[in-house]
Amino acid sequence: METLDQIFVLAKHWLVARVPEPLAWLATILLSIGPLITVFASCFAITTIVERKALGRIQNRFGPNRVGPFGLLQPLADGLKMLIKEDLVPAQADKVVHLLAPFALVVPAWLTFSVLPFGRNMTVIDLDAGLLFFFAVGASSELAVFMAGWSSRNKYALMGAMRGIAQMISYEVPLVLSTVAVVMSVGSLSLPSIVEAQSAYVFGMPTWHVFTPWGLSGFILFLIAGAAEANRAPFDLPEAESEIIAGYLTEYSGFKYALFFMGEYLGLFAITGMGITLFLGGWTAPVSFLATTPSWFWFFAKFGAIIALFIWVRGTVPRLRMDQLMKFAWKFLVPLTLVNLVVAAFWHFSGTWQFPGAIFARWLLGAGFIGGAYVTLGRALHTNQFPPRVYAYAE
Amino acid sequence: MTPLHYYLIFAALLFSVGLAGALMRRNAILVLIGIELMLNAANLNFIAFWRYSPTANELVGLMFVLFSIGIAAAEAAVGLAIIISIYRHHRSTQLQHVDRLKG
Amino acid sequence: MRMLSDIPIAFLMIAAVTLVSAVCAMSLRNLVHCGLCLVLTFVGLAATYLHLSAEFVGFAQVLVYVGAVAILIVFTILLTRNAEVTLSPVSQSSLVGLGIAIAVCGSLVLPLVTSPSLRRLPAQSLAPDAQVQRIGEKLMAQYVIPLEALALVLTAAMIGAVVIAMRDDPERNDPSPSPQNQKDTGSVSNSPAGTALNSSSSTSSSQRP
Amino acid sequence: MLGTGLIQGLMETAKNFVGSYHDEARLVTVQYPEEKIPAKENSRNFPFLVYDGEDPQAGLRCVACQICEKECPPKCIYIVKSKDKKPDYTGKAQLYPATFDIDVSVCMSCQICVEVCPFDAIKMDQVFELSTSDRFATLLLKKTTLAKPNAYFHQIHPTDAAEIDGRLAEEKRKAEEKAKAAAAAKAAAAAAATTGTDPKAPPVGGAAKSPTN
Repeated sequence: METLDQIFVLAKHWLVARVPEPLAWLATILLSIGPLITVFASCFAITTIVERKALGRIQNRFGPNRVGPFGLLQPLADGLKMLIKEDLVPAQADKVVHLLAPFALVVPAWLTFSVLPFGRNMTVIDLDAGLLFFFAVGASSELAVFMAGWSSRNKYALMGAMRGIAQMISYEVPLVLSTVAVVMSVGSLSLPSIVEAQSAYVFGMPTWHVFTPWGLSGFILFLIAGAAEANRAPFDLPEAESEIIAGYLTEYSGFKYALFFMGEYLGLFAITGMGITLFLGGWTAPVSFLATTPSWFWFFAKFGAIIALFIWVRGTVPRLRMDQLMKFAWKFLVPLTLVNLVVAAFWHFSGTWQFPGAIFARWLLGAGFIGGAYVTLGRALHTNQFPPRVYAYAE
Repeated sequence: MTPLHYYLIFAALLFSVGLAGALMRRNAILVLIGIELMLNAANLNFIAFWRYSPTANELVGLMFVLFSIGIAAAEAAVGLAIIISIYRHHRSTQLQHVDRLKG
Repeated sequence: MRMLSDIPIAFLMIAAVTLVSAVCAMSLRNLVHCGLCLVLTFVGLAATYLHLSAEFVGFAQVLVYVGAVAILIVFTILLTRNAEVTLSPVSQSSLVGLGIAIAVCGSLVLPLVTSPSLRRLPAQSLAPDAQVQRIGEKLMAQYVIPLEALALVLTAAMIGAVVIAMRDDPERNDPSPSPQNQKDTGSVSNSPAGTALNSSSSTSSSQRP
Repeated sequence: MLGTGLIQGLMETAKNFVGSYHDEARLVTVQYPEEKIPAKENSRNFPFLVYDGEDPQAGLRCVACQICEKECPPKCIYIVKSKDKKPDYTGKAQLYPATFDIDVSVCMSCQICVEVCPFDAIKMDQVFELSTSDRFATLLLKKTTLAKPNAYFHQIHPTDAAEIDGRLAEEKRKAEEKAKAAAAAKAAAAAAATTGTDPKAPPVGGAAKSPTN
């Protein structure tokens, strides 16, 4: 079983041994980047088709089933179409910045994958400050959005870029704060050590962070803020078709549009990967007797589950208006993540309670505190709504 | 290992580019960009000296740079806010226009 | 002659890229291009920090500067309608500035190159372990007072920036339009996004002659 | 409380998603080229000419009266009368169109030609798959392609077809009756001429009740 778990690591070492000595360092780099790019590019292709079929099924229709059996070759067709389509650049556009914008979005998106632990010692770069690297690289996507919006010299593009940046900045705060709770309880920024901290089993049950009160709410907050960061589902206002054509993507077509499209999905994959590593125990198996099964399998199983959740939410929740978006971030998510931090601190320091019902007492207190904050903040979110409408002439 | 004075020369050059920009350009935002460059050049010096100092484990230089980055961010935010309010009042960010008005 | 592997290629490349983009940030005509070159400079500096094995500072630099300060600068460029204003050529008085800058540069670089002391300093071969754990402990133990002071400064700066840049709504607080607003011919619309909107649409250069 | 609405929504879409797999009734899509929805009876696309009997050209009901050509708003019908005549369903010799073209790219299927046609010769068809590769040639439907049997007419517009057939049959019967009466009157007159050979003898009341005009 051990070899199956380490199959990729052994394969890589075997291949690197084949390469003549002076080029060995190049081989190791390529052999870790190559599979990463192929795996996540195919994940991108699979997710596009799975998403369209699932959304179809949610809306009582089939979803693409023309290209290939059951429509499985649809991503190939989309990719080909994107390559063949004419790449229009508006005359007034700032050519250089217009060209650089998609690469400024895709390159950081790829960089964020280099830190995620996909399996037991299957992390491309085991950075000591891995989490900080993830957010540092993630923060540069706002710049790419601005470059795209401003350089296409189009009012809708600029409006979309402004909205996109405002949304990304205001949702980055809860995203980072919800991870601070994990860093506080684990005590390290390095992602493999965070996964290590969650790999113990207490009579069969894994000690994932999601099974603690602050972990559960932190995970939900992380996914919500992550969805907003990746312009997904209810927060896809910046490139909402019905609102402002395609926001900052208005003046892009052909390959550059495909790059943007891929950049967004890669952002979503990065957020999902980070959510799994921080809260769902990375590559650890859900039950103790399954611990011998390959670790990377569990990473991608959880990965599929969370992507399904994102697709499910996308099929259900209508798009948020700009002011609702901002109010939700600053008046609800940020205070709730701060409360979450407090509960994480309480959980950490109450770890030494020894009396019999300690675990339930801690759980009760933690969950009660977060639940109370959730309800009051939720109610506060809706108090200054519009006054109840009075119909003068209604009987 | 690259000797220390390579970094110092690089920081000095960066500092003088920032200083030249701040002195030569008329636009308030460019002056602020120049100041940012000077600040970063100073940070680079700190890290270079920290890296080559015998007592590197004290992390003194590193700490200084962390605080300096924090302060620089605050300074940039306030500086840009001032520029916006100057613009709103004087309708232009050209520095020579600003000092002529008594406002 | 110095051996090929002795010349620090990586460092020279990073330094070259950073310096070129710094000069561009200072000299380009289109202000938004200046902002983007500034971002490249920040990334180059972060690469230098990584080269100096100060990982934490390198990532903090990218997060703070590329993630936040650059966006602030670019937003300010848009809000003050400088997006498509082509800047004036170098005037006479600024050559004096250049002179001063060159003098300062000379005064910095000359002692560096000539002073014998630097060459004697033995290069610290092994990288000091700037573990995040140790940085955290030091921040919380030895530098806790500066940390709290920094927190206060950041909060004050945030509130200050908002207060300075906040637009005082003439309709809301004092119904009588203040003199400053009457003088305005094209009254700038309220929301910053609106201003940015006008900036991209208004082709006129800055209203001053 | 905040979030309960979201949960209900998620449950609803989950029910849809799971339901779509086990009972097919939920899925409303018709896979167009393979399955087709039967056209509604009153749906119409472009006109076609109805003919009775087997021979499309001989049985054409159209008598080239050109009313539809004049009435057609976008002027997409083009008729050239024939020189000779052919008997129509009542046996009366009528003209027939030598050429009868409808430019389908111009026709807006407004059905005015059907309303004004006194002979129920032109009806609206339900065929909509008329896309062609070239722009002009095949979009001008000739008389040969336009002519379709009455049986087809029954198939697509059953009620109209039945009502029209009833009317035509009834007219045909009346016409035959009139023809029979005329033939009988002619036979009686011929008989009277052969018996008395006196030109003045008025026809005896025994003639059939021939209509006055």
